[in-house]
Amino acid sequence: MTESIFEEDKSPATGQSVAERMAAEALIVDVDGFEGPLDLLLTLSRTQKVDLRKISVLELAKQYLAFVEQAKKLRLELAADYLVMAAWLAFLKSRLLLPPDPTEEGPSGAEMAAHLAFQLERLSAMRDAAARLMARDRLGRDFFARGIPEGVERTRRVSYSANLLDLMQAYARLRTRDEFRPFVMDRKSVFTLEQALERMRGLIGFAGGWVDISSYLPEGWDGDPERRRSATASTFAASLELAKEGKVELRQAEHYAKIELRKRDEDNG
Amino acid sequence: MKIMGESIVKKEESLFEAPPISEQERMIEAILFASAEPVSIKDMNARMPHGCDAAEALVYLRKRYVGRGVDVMKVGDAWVICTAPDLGFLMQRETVETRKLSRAAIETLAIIAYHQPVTRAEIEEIRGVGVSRGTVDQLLEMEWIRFGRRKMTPGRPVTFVVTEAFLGHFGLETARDLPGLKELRAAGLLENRAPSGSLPLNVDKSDDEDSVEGQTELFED
Amino acid sequence: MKIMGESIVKKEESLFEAPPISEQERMIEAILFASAEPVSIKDMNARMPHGCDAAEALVYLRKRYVGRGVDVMKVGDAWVICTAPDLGFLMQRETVETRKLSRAAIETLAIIAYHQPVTRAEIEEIRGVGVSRGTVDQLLEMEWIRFGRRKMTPGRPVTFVVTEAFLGHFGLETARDLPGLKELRAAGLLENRAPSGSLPLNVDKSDDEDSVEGQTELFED
Repeated sequence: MTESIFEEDKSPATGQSVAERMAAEALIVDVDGFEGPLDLLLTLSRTQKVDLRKISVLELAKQYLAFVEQAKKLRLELAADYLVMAAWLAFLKSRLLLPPDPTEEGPSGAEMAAHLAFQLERLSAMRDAAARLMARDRLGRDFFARGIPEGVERTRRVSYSANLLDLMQAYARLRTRDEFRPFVMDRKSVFTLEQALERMRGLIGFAGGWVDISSYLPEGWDGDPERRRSATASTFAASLELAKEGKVELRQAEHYAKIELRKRDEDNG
Repeated sequence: MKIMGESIVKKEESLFEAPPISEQERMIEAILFASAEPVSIKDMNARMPHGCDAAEALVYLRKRYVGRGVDVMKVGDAWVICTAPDLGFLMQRETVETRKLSRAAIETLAIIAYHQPVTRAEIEEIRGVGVSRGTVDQLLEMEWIRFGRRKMTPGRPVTFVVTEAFLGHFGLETARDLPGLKELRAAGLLENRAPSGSLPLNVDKSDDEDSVEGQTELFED
Repeated sequence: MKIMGESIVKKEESLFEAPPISEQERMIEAILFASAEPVSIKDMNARMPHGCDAAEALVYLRKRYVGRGVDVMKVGDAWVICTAPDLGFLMQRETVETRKLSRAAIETLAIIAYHQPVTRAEIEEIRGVGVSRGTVDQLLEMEWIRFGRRKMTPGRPVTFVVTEAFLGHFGLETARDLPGLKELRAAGLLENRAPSGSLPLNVDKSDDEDSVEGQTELFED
């Protein structure tokens, strides 16, 4: 295909002939078919029909530049990388043709040519390798895996571990927990101030003289010491509250003596 | 028609000679191996070159696999290669995973170790929460605890004690070697933070209301 | 103590004698038949009873299956049974239509296989064109390539290597068995020579400009 393009090149068409347009289309197709400039160079190099190691890079550069010329003549848009390659090859061509300039830096033309030849050979070799690889007997095409695989059933056995430190820490945690246990009222043993107030408001009206406030303790709250303490405390607090309200009077003969309460009459006030 | 058909088959047989039976055996071996489903004799024949006799080849193949790691077995009308029944255990793989004991389990264990013999109710009293059956079962299964004597209290509740295996695991000669509270504190093992989740005591005291005065006896030194 | 420990080990060995090698051969036969994927010697040993030697049993099993309808094949460090390649024609029905790989994908795959570990920039250098993301993604998705170690060059670019699945698909034991590898290496075509005079390639070299001598390390024996 590529060679046909160069056939056209040798007899440049005049005017917009059908043949020319067809050639142009062929060229588009061909460029599309190449995987970049290196691929195109590799294809062009095949026209030399020589071992890639003995390839004439100069000849190849000429061919490539001619190809690009032809494309330009046909007003074909070539991808930028093809043009960059063309510029590079033109540079290489000049280096190969001119005697080496000792002041010039960088690799010589011969070195550059050798590297290009190496790259072409390597690409070609990888192509061949790929073809050989794909031609191998392949799983699912030439040989086949087990059709009814049996999965391995996994069972998990858990082994638990603990060390002495874990054990002691756990115990320490338990034993010290009560020390830090947030205070929680045990409602069963609590006689609240509200309850005491309510009870005493109902009772004070009946008493005339001084009465020991302990006699105001609710029934069933004087047995159990815990309950008795709670009832006593709330009854005392309720008495103070009532005294503050001016409803009762309180008195105590001496320290630790019984506290007595009397209804405060408006007349007495 | 039928007679004619048969004669055609005969003619074909002579034209396309069937592969040797050893080749046919290879073929059905490959077919049975690779098929995703059991394969009938008819299907095998349909897939093999003309003139093959899958049924005959199968006789050879089955003989070859007698006593092997896999069996050629018949499933309905079809044939399949599968693992020899005695090797089923190879298709199972046990993985052992080591995990830390749960907090409930380690606490229960600690209480048993420090207070043995101890009843379930006593454990719950100390932990402040119920002890699940699973936790106790787990410790019993691990052989770190066992049943002790029944308590001579109403209901005669069972007690738990730690085992020799427990002592061995924790490197103790006796449970008495466990450090006391004071030592734990000295060793900085007492956390000075109030642990969370210790609010209401929801303890099932049904089976043992006994007071647990004995519980600190270990620490009195 | 140490002497005691050793004597215990000895005792254990005699207590749990490994099954005879013929039994071990049956076991690996069952294990390999049951698996569509290669199984490593290590996995086999892990599944077999204590004291078994899967590697030794495998020698026998391989002999047994020479010339049969199925082959015992080595893929990387693992083993798998597959049908003999000459019997592929019988299995048309099982053939799974594999997605046709593009030329770019095939070449990229070959370059990775022969040059591994290889960076994207190196692949582009060899092909002379950029490698599209789609190509790499497709090969990754097929699990024929995977990421290898990062190169110890500036930018620490990622590398690609072929997988065991790749080896298995192409019936290769190791990447060393790639066709023509020795010849390519001898011809110096697997070296990544520093590009002199920088041939202009439309390649994104941002991530790795360096020549990398290490690429053939996998194949050095």
